[in-house]
Amino acid sequence: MSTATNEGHEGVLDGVRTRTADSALLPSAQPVQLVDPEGRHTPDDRYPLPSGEELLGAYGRLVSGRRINDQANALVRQGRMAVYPSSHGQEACQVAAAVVLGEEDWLFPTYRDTVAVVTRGVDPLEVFTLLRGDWHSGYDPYEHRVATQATPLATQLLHAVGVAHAAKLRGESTVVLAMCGDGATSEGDFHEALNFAAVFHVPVVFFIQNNEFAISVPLTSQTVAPSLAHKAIGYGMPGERVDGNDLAALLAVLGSAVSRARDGGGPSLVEAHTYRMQAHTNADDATRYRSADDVERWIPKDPLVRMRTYLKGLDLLTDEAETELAAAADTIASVIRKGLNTDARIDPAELFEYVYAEKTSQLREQAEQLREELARDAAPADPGVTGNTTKENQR
Amino acid sequence: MSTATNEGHEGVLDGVRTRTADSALLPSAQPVQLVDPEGRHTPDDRYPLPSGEELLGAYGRLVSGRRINDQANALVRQGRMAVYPSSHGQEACQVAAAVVLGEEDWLFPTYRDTVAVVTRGVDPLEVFTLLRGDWHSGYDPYEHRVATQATPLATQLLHAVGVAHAAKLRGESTVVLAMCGDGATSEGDFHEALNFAAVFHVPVVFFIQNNEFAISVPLTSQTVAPSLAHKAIGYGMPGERVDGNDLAALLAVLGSAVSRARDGGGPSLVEAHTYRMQAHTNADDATRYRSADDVERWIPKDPLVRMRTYLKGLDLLTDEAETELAAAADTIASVIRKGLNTDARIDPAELFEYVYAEKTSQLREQAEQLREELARDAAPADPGVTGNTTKENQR
Amino acid sequence: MTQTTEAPVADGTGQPGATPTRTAPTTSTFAKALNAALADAMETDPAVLMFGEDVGPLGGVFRITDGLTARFGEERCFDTPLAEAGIMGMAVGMAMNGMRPVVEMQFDAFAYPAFEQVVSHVAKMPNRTKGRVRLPIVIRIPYAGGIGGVEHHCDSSEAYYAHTPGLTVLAPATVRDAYFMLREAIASPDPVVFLEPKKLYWSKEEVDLAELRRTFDDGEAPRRIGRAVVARAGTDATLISYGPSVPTALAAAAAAAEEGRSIEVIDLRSIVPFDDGTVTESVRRTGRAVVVAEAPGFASVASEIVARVQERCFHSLAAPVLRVTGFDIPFPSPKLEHFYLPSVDRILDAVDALQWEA
Amino acid sequence: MTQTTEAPVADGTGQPGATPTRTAPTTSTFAKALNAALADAMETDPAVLMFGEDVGPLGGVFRITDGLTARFGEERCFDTPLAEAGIMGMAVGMAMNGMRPVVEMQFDAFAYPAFEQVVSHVAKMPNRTKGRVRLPIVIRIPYAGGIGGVEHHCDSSEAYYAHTPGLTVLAPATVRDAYFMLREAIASPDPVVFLEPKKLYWSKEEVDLAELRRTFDDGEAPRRIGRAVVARAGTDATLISYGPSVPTALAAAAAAAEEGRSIEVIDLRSIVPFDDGTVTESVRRTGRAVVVAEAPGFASVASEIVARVQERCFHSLAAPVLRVTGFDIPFPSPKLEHFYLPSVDRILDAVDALQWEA
Ligand SMILES: Cc1ncc(C[n+]2csc(CCOP(=O)(O)OP(=O)(O)O)c2C)c(N)n1
Ligand SMILES: Cc1ncc(C[n+]2csc(CCOP(=O)(O)OP(=O)(O)O)c2C)c(N)n1
Ligand SMILES: [Mg+2]
Ligand SMILES: [Mg+2]
Repeated sequence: MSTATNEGHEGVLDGVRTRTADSALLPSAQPVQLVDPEGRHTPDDRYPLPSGEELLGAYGRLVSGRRINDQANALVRQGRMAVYPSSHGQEACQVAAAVVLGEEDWLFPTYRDTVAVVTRGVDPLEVFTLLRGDWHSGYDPYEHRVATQATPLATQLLHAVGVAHAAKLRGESTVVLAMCGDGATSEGDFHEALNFAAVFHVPVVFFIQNNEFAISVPLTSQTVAPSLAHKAIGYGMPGERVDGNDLAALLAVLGSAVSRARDGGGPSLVEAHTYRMQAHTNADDATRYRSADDVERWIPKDPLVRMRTYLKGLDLLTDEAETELAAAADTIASVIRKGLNTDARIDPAELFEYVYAEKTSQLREQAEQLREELARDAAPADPGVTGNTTKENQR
Repeated sequence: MSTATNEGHEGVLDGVRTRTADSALLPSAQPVQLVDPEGRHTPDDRYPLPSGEELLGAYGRLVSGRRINDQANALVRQGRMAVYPSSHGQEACQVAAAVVLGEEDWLFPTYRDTVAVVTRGVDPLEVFTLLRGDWHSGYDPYEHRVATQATPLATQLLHAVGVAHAAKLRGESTVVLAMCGDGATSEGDFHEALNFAAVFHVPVVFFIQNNEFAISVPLTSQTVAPSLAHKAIGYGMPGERVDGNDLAALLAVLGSAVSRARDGGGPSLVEAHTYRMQAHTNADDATRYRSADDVERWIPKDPLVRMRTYLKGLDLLTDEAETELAAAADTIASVIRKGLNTDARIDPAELFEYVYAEKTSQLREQAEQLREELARDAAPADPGVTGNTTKENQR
Repeated sequence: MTQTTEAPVADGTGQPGATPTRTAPTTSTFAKALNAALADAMETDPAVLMFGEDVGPLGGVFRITDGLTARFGEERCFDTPLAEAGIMGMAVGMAMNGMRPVVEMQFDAFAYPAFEQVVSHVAKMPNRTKGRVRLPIVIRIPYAGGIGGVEHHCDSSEAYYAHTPGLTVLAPATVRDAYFMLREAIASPDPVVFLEPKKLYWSKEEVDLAELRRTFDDGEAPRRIGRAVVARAGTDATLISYGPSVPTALAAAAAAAEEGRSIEVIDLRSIVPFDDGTVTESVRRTGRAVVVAEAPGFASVASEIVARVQERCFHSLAAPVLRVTGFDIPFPSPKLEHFYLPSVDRILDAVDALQWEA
Repeated sequence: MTQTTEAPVADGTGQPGATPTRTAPTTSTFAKALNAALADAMETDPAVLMFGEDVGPLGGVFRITDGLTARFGEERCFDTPLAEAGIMGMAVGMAMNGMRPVVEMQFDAFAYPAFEQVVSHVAKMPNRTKGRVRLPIVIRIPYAGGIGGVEHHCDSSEAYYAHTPGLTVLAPATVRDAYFMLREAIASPDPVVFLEPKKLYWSKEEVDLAELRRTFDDGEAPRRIGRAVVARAGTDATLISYGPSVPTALAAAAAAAEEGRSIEVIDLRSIVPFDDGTVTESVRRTGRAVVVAEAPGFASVASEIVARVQERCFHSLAAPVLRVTGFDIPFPSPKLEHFYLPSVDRILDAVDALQWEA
């Protein structure tokens, strides 16, 4: 098997490990930051600042991303959507995760990563198929190389490894970026995915959005490790930490991890320090487990404000550009709003269509049973009764 | 929740981690060794050499342990036992794991850790109940505080955490030592166990016997980490590496880990570098995946020879003492031999006895069915036919 | 044969001799009854612990553990890291060492990561050790559909557990049973998979929780593990059901009554052990049976019930035992679940198919 | 109705027109047939990969993958780290990205760590994505008892998979079926749980593996997924069985024949999809049926078969459909397993109980 030979690391069998090699895999003492909350460039030797153009482009996505979160929340309040796990406050992570990838690459998002999925190009209405309750997933994963938004935590990280492994075996240059939350790092699948990726030396960037909560459970109950990025060395891959509200740093760090993977450098782990500004979903009551003060402390670190200040300060972001970006965000929001105000037609016959490539005889019988029931319900028993009547009032 | 506050570690939320703290959790560059393969003391600042008395006592266990492995192999060859996963070459690990524990402590062994189990005091014949096929486990785990020998890999590590957690909640000073192999570290349960232990700051020593193989799979296909002990930092616990064929070093390192745990210092991970000298079990054919040369390279590192040379060199081990140890080992071997030469009575009615504390009505019916079948088989249909006759020749 | 036809009020309430000054029954939800059962068990026995994901300060995503951390401290009711095998495996160790852990799997499908621990240890350890190690663990699982939940939040997973020897598998359908059965589960020496029909969490009954507690603590509550109950008496056919499907079965029986058919409804409550007595007695009497359950029908608990009933009541049966179950498809998305779930209509269709003319 | 009563030699061998110079059939074991099926599939389709624990240089603990790494290279047949969820999850990703992974779970009980991946993804991903993502994965599981294996090495786990919509579940019982069914499984667009009865690995048949290959590659092998086969024709009662229990059922039928009873034996081969046609036709004809399977009976595949048969053949049945299954206990230790496993005697007892006087 083509297992990894990690440069700078001798085989463990010899029992000769040097601290130098260790430090190459350990994350930096401080999360990488390139633009501070006041919008000032804070240089870092290892990571050049992305170009103004890049930053401006990504900032535009940030504005739309925030707008998508706001619009989705509004639709939930209006009852047009059942539930929405918002990434409000984490949009820099969302945007960076999508824009560092090329077309041939794959993105593996979670339920919270709608903004990343849309930023990658997936039609937002197709994304909301899930959350409005129409079907489990609404977009074609192959169209933009975006996997379904994973619900069972950390399971998707292994799928990402498999996609990367298949691509590597075929000699393709595909890189896979796989996202998960801080809570998901506790699952066994997280461990197995990182280990498989390292042993098979496949091009996967594991991207943890550490937003300090797993529903109500704070990071301190999730781990007592120095950082989540410190887990990487246990798999023989480098770990890095980044300010998760700093779009510039995220683009630099994730971009470099993607390049490394593409160049045959193998997998790596990136932990972004960010914060879940809203409740887990609208169904959650965050006041039960954290104070308003906790949340407020993060307001000044907002990723949009910071990048805007920086870009404005350098005159990279003009007033007209801002107006344009706002208009673009408005357009997305209105497309979403309109799309969700019309009910999609859902055919119950589809329930049986995709379970197997070809329906089993059992499913043919069951589909037929449902078809008959619906036909009977549709045929009014007496002229006055139509539609979704119950059997009782039919007879 | 009483989550751990790891001394020398600030909360990760502040994003302030120092390299000093990291190095406290990382293992030493070389595995700890106190007596080298030539039987010479190789001092280590951090770990004082155990006393001559301690070493001598443990050496005696080593001699018996080797003998148990040999005897079990012989019994398998003779068909008295179905299968035996030998710890030949790993006896120093086995003995150390058992003797560093106090009576109030718990040991969690695997299928390979028979010698550790017996060293802890469990009747060898009760241990072999499993391998001779009589019942799944033959000893009372509460008698010597030794859990059943675990087969599903890494699952037992979580049980160990639970036992320690319960003890801690009751304010008891119990320490739990949980064993696993190098292969088992790849399982999700390994990850979850270490994390739970660290977060709940419970007194568990995780002890990996890295014998370089998981059946046929070498360590290099299992991980590309600098060492298995490097996984510890990802959970915020210290990791240590030790020469797994050096009884003195094992006693020192495991002893210190146990003390640390008992003193409220929380869990730690110890990796012992050793080698599986024989096939996985007698059913395995090791020539398919490793050469005789590979194995031979480890012969000079034999844990018995080394400790014997050391003790002899210091006149701690006299010829009489050696004779006595050999006699003691003979006694154990003969007890085992004799015990396995008589078939234990196994009552099939027991199949239904322990599934629930009280048999369900379903199990009562099924037990009755079997009882009737056996009664009928036992009652000869015609005077000439007795015993285990089939229905066909009964009628 | 086990006959358990206790009247709904027979749990020590309304008995002669009860103190006349007792406060009138109040209303409780299913969720509140579970919460009270946990609190009462924790108060009664210091070995009872509650842990899982978000069960601490939040009180669980369904609030079943609401207030327990505040009341009993964070050592008795606490959040764990997010890992279900971890939760289950730690529970095994705790139970080995004198505790009676109650764990919550946040949703049915999120119990699957713990499957190896459940099947290979929770279910087998007592047998493995010839009863020396007992594992008094309760695995609480908010389960099944009918709440418009998205994928992975609505699985009916009882068959996986019911097929695994060593587990007790319970599914209450009433507020009163929710209380008594959870208490009984926690008191059981065996591991119990306790299935809480999510859609019933907000259902209400007139019950006085304090009175239920007294009844249980005084040992006056009839045993429910292994005991089905006739939830509605009838003579023409028997509906056999449990958990989330019981209210649907009762509604179907009520609808059938309007058409002049007298349908008996059995609420199994206990899937394992199974109460053959109550079921067999009823079907032998009515001669017709339909099993109603939400899980996909193939190789399910419903299949087992059909198999047992026809084995034991063959000569009393006027028609085959039919099933109304979920289809053999993954649980549908919220807007489609009503096509999937057993409905009153579908049950009445099945009853109609019981060859009444034959 | 699907009728599949092909004679045992009907797979293109011994047909008129076959080249007379063909070499005579040779003997092959079940294990060797599986090995050949893997090799032939890998040769035919470069997307077919084989991975798992010890399947590389060792060739698997049962040697089913013997020689594959040497022949196809370590990129096509390889060892993974020791983690079953990892193996399964990686297989999902590989299948998403154009591969046809075949994975080996070393023993039945060691597939449980992968349960979440199997139930929540392998089984559901195609439905989740409306068929856009198909997962042509084969999960090979050496399974069931009869080999004197210790705990965790003998579970009959088919019910867990058969109850999970989206999975195809197969269990061959003959050398010929082992070959054809594994080829068919690998070629299937759907995920297949492929159960290999361990105790049959060393069973032998006269077959020419090269000929089987030609037959399969030429598309001449009749489809086996969803098709049961009448393994022995009879008129008085039907034994319905699959996998490891088929030889036992056949032995029982042979013994019964000596007593003058003509017993039909159905080898299901495919548990999901289920061949209602073949089973129903037989039982309607014989009027009596016994289901034989090794797994604990409660909520099992055997329960399902009983339920289906009585639903579909009610008026043809002279007696209830009976089951001979494992007891509802954990699989016993080696010296006790023969008390647990369905035996010829136990099957004959069940046949005797089919109310022949009534
Ligand atoms: C295996 C599994 N267990 C439990 C859940 C229920 N659950 C959904 S989200 C969540 C918290 C996840 O936290 P984190 O990984 O930090 O991601 P975040 O929601 O903060 O983005 C939980 C427990 C799940 N989806 N999957
Ligand atoms: C969950 C699980 N998967 C697979 C196996 C089969 N198996 C038994 S031992 C073994 C190798 C274990 O290697 P390691 O952990 O290094 O321990 P060692 O045998 O070397 O002591 C395997 C794969 C198992 N017992 N449990
Ligand atoms: Mg989080
Ligand atoms: Mg090993």
